[in-house]
Amino acid sequence: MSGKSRTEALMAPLKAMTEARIGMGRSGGGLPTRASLAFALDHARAKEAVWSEMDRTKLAETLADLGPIGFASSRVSGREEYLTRPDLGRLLGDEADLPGAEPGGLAIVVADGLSATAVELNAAAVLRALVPALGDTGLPLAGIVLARQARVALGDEIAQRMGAAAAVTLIGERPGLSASDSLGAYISWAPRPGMPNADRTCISNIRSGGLVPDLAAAQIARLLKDMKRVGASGLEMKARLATLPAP
Amino acid sequence: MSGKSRTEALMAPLKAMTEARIGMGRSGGGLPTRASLAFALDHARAKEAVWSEMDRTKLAETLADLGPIGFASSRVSGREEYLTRPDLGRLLGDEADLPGAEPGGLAIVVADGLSATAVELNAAAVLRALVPALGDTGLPLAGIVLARQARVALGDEIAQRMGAAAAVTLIGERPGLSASDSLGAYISWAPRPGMPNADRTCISNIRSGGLVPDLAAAQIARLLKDMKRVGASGLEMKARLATLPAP
Amino acid sequence: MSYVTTLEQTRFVFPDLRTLLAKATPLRSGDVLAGVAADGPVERLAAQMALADLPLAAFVGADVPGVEGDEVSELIAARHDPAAFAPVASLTVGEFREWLLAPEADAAAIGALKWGLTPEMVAAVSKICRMQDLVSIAAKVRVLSAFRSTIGLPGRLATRNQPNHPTDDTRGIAASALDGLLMGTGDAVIGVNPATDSVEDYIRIVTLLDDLRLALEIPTQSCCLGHVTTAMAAMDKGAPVDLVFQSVAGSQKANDEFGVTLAMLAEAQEAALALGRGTVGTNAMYFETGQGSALSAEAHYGVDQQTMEARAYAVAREFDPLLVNTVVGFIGPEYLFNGKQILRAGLEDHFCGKLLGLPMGVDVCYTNHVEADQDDMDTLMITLCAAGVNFVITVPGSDDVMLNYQSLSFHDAVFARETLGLKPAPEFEDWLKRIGLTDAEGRLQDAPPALAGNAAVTGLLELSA
Amino acid sequence: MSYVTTLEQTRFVFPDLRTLLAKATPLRSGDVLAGVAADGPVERLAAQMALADLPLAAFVGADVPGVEGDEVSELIAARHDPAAFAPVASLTVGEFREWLLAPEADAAAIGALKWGLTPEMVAAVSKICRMQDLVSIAAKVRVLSAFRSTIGLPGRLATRNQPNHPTDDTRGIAASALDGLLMGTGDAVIGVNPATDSVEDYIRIVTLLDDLRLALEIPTQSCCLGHVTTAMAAMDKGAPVDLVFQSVAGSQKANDEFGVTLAMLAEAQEAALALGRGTVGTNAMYFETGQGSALSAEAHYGVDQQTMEARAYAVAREFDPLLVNTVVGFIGPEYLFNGKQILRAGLEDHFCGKLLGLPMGVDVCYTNHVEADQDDMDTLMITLCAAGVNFVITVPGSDDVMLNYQSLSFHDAVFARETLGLKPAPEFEDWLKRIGLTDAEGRLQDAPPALAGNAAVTGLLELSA
Ligand code: B12
Ligand code: B12
Repeated sequence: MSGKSRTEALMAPLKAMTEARIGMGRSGGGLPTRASLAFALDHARAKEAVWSEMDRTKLAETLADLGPIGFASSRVSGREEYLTRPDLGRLLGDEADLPGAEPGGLAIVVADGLSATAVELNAAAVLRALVPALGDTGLPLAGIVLARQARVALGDEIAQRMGAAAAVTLIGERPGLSASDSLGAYISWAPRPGMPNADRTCISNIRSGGLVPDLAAAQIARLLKDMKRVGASGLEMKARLATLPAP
Repeated sequence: MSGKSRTEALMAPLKAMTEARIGMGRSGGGLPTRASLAFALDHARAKEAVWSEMDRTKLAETLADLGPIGFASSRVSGREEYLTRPDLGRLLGDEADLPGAEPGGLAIVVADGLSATAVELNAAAVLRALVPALGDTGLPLAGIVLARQARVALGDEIAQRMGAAAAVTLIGERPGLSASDSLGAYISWAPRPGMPNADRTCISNIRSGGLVPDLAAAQIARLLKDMKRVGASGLEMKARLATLPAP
Repeated sequence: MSYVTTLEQTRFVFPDLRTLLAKATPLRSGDVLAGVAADGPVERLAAQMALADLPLAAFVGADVPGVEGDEVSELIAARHDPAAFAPVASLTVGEFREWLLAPEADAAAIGALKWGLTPEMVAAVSKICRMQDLVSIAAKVRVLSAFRSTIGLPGRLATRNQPNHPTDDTRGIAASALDGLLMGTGDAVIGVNPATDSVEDYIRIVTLLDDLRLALEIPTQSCCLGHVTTAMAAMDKGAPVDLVFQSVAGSQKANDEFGVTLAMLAEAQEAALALGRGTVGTNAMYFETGQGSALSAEAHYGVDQQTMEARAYAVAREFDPLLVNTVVGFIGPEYLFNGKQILRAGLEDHFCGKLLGLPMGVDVCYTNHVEADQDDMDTLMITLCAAGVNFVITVPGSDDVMLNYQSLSFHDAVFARETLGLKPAPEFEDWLKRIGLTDAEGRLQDAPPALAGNAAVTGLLELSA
Repeated sequence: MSYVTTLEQTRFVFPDLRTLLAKATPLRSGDVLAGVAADGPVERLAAQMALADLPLAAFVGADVPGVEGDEVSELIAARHDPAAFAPVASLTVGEFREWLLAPEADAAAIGALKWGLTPEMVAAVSKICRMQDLVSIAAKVRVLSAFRSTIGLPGRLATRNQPNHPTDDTRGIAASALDGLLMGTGDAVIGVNPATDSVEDYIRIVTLLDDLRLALEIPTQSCCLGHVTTAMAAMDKGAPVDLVFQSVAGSQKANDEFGVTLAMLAEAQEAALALGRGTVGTNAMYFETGQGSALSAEAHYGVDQQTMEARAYAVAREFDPLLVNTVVGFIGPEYLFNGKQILRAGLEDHFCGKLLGLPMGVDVCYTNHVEADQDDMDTLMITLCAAGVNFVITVPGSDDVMLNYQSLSFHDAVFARETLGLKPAPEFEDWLKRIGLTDAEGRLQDAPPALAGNAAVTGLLELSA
């Protein structure tokens, strides 16, 4: 099938409705050459994002005015190990330098996860909107910890060490082909090592082309308020909220 | 197809005629389970042979009474590099310890190649038969060099450094599924780095189940005599011999 | 009881069935992560040899995970049918492989074993199969299922049209679904993974898909892949639910993590059947699985990930599904390290599912943190087609913009039809011809004017026709 | 002339065609060893994009290796037919890929390009093809050749029966050949690689194979894969030579290493044709090739190994061969590192050979020092069958006991026939049925009594019947 076609005419205006790769045209069952090579390039870029390194010094400077900054790493020694040993990525390494704080506050953990690019592009924007909104939640900021080679669960161990009542872990989600800068936010009440995912609450796809940072921050703040109110996160929070009258 | 069949009856007596895996039976297009797993085990063993290490100390002791022993390595740093960098496997490394000798003799190089197992099982037997036969060739033994991470061409550089007139390189051939102990003998007149394969002469498949070591040694000795006579090895030797009357 | 193989003076001892199965599994990162993998190829082969010599009957009544009160284990034990098992009851695992390969084991003979086989038996035999065996045996099996189209007929391959969108935008979903229809996909299901999980969104999504189906009179079914409880709530409110979806795993604890029990699934199936929306059949469930999910939930009990996967199929077959697929490369390198491991796992899953009597499909897919690429997926798809896979997943241009992974493209369906010669489900094939999307030989054509100008379609997309 | 792609502010410059082709090649160890590979995936893609935009016409008259007086380059230039090239003369490499994929490019249209295409053109387009493209395009091409059987018909797969023996023992060879015949292989050729290279041994081997053929009236051809000069000497002495074999490579210097020139091949072809031994056709040559052989001989001139391989096909097609096959995984990891690289190279070689009009087969194989296994070979075979490969090599139990490598087994031919549904060459198919080795549906049967008791066979094997 070559030349402009009814299919192309029909699909052209629909392309604006989604980031999905629709209306690409075809030759037999093959993609057009340009699209096929562009896809391969996107794949190469997404793979690079997985191997990107978080610039903790720079990030610490950028966030310094928001609160005390700490540093941590998981027990993973390198990126290759990170990919195959999620168990080690969940365990706190020895050289953690965590901010001291009054118990009962909120620990924010900024973690590279599977895309340091996502952290670089979106973490600061989320935090600039979130930290000012914390007053409303009744949770003082215990500190912001920049964590390397981290899995989601690492945030909860860090928060517990800091004596925090709640944890927000902003983590680079696995990079997609079209967007490698998606940040996930995993929020937990009474954070502790070994807690199940069922006890966490998740907001996903935070990036300029997805859930924009300001909106994400607002959602996180709202969730923290709810968690504080019912004393739980995750499915338990949902269940308890369902039994309460609207606030 | 199950149960004893005419095919099996016909093939059974033929199995003695070859090491090849004939008359194995089948289920549809699949091998019988035992044969299939035995095949996989042979594969695992053959792969191990590739990674086997030559015990140079032991070999040096075994061969000590035959002549002066030397040691050499190629520029390859490890087995993984050996497999992908044949170019480095052909170059002499720095720490060579070559026996000093009068020029014009025969250098014997025992090289691990792709199977140290082959060297371990067959090199000594070949040399025990070959060295005594050298008198006949008019080529005094300049020494025996045990070479690690070596390709065929390394033997020629070693021999040139030793001022040898001829080189015999005994080298582990790539392991087969049924035999991982095949030794190859590559013989060259006026050995020098960069000489083409066309100038070498090859005897292959030296092992107890193939060309037995004694016969191989006799062939090598005969070839050395011919080479000395015509002053060439490889295709050139063949060509020159063809113009000469039988000795 | 322990199992022993002696290879050249070395004795390899495997203390129990669980260990034997795990050590006999072809190398994959998840089993290494779990600490249950063999210590190199020779120990693996020793385990495979011991496994090959094990009577199949050893699995009857054996509780491999050995966990008190696991409802999946109980289901497996309860469903085992000695009469169906009889034809192979005297065989070892190795002989069972040969039995399956022999020409006498045709579709009927293998199909009759369904309730005689347990997940552990089929996992065991798959471990000692070469890729080719996994293909040739699976290719003989026929599992048919039907709702508005018939899936699993010989020489046919159905496709799921998966029009996901990062925010579940109605027009975004419709645009992707239409793209897929124009490429001839969607005969297995038009199915959306929701980004959101509210009942309202669920209802909006199934309604949208149903409207599209009705507008174009497509003989297929739709599905929103939300949680089973959401689906039930939506059915309660009268939503047009064709297929009820759920992710399932191989132990009760792993299913807990998914928030699901067997009782819930039974209730959901009953509710779906009560709607009576199928026309040519009554298979109303859709399940997804994938190696690694039990381990990820720490609910694997030292059992290897492929055996756990086969156990998930025992859950699925209880509910007469229309579709079951493994999402084989979805999670990442911690479970399947590279293209080679994904390839092997995809074929194993398909093989095990088929032997257990499931209408098995595969999501041929990978993520960007794994060592795999489009070439690997092409190879996996071609190999699965040779093995007679019932259906595959297809998305626009291979890129799922919501779940951040790469599956097959709608384009790949065209390849399967025109190069591999596989036809769609017969009802859908007729529809494609009728509407003019394919010619008499089944070759894909340019969008027919009727479709391009269809008012319902342009309405859904809020376009001026 | 240099070639440039700019990707996000980075300019990638490729100084000449040779560099552009090399950098555009999918990763393989041989190109890394040669120092010509791209510096990572992004540079590779930049090269592929520049290559995709290059007019095909840029290859006309371009001497890629740039070596004065190379007879392979001269042959390529001399054979280029502008009339045959006309249909695609205005396309870029990327557009040529699309042209090939489009349904209008059917067997006739692609076949007509044969002498219009140069090896560098087909190598170029293969580099920007996905695995699937390599399959779907090749599957459309038909190249027929014939001697006593007809190779390359649609829906068919021929096999070489390769009964090698470490010392060329007559009974050992006969025993293996018979094993292969009982499994239904040998319609492409019964062909022995000699361990020895004397004329006497050559004559002994071809005589033995001819005796077997005559005794059983097999409609096939035999071959001893000795050096072409040995074959000519044997023909001189009246030996029953069906096919003349030679290994060939993509530059004159590399062919020098094999001890062969174009003139020698022409002479050999003439001598073989003069014998007039073919019954249904006159294709009397058999060539083997393989990525890496030019580099191994340091005769690659900085050209990537896949382009050098395609150039070897230009040598082969000059002599109307019955069979050409790449021995794709034969040498080892220095050229193709693992199963994935072997898989890709096998499909590229098949694709390039077919586009250049060759009756292309593949030796699906690997060595024990490479990262590959039987699963990889199963996958490669299945993928090649989808691509319509003309023939494959088969040996007893996958183990070549002379050349120390693993090829396909005779068993795999049964799989190809019974699972993939591919028939042998028609003359051979008839023979198999007639003699009772297959039933009416082509399923392999137990050895027929007639064959088991055949006096000539038992004689050859020195058995008492
Ligand atoms: C990979 C993945 C999974 C894997 C996780 C296993 C693993 N080893 O990675 C599997 C397949 C098991 C999975 C399961 C589920 N997932 Co999920 N998953 C993802 C995905 C695609 C990527 C996550 C990621 O990159 N994490 C970053 C890395 C660095 O973190 P990690 O520590 O390695 O991984 C942990 C988290 O990913 C977490 N996790 C994964 N999914 C979910 C879901 C919830 C609600 C929570 C709290 C945590 C969680 O579990 C992992 C192991 O601890 C996201 C989509 C996205 N774009 O992010 C959806 C996503 C997070 N998952 C989602 C859902 C709904 C689920 C399920 C509830 C599906 C179901 N109906 O059964 C289950 C939850 C099971 C559970 N309770 O653990 C939704 C969450 C929506 C929301 N806002 O709540 C997302 C956003 C996708 C979507 N839109 O559907 N998931
Ligand atoms: C691999 C191989 C090749 C590869 C070598 C490339 C490579 N990079 O490895 C290729 C495919 C190019 C090849 C070509 C030929 N080979 Co060769 N090859 C082998 C094989 C299977 C394994 C060799 C091995 O393991 N070497 C050990 C490793 C550690 O050494 P290496 O330094 O890495 O490799 C060098 C040698 O293998 C050498 N080599 C390879 N073949 C030959 C042949 C001769 C005559 C010589 C002198 C050297 C030689 O070249 C390599 C690079 O320098 C052997 C069979 C066997 N079981 O050994 C046959 C074998 C050695 N080859 C043989 C032959 C006949 C040839 C050819 C002449 C075939 C032909 N008719 O064109 C050409 C020679 C080309 C040349 N002059 O270089 C015969 C030799 C018979 C004899 N006694 O003379 C053997 C024994 C196989 C056989 N029975 O047919 N070969």
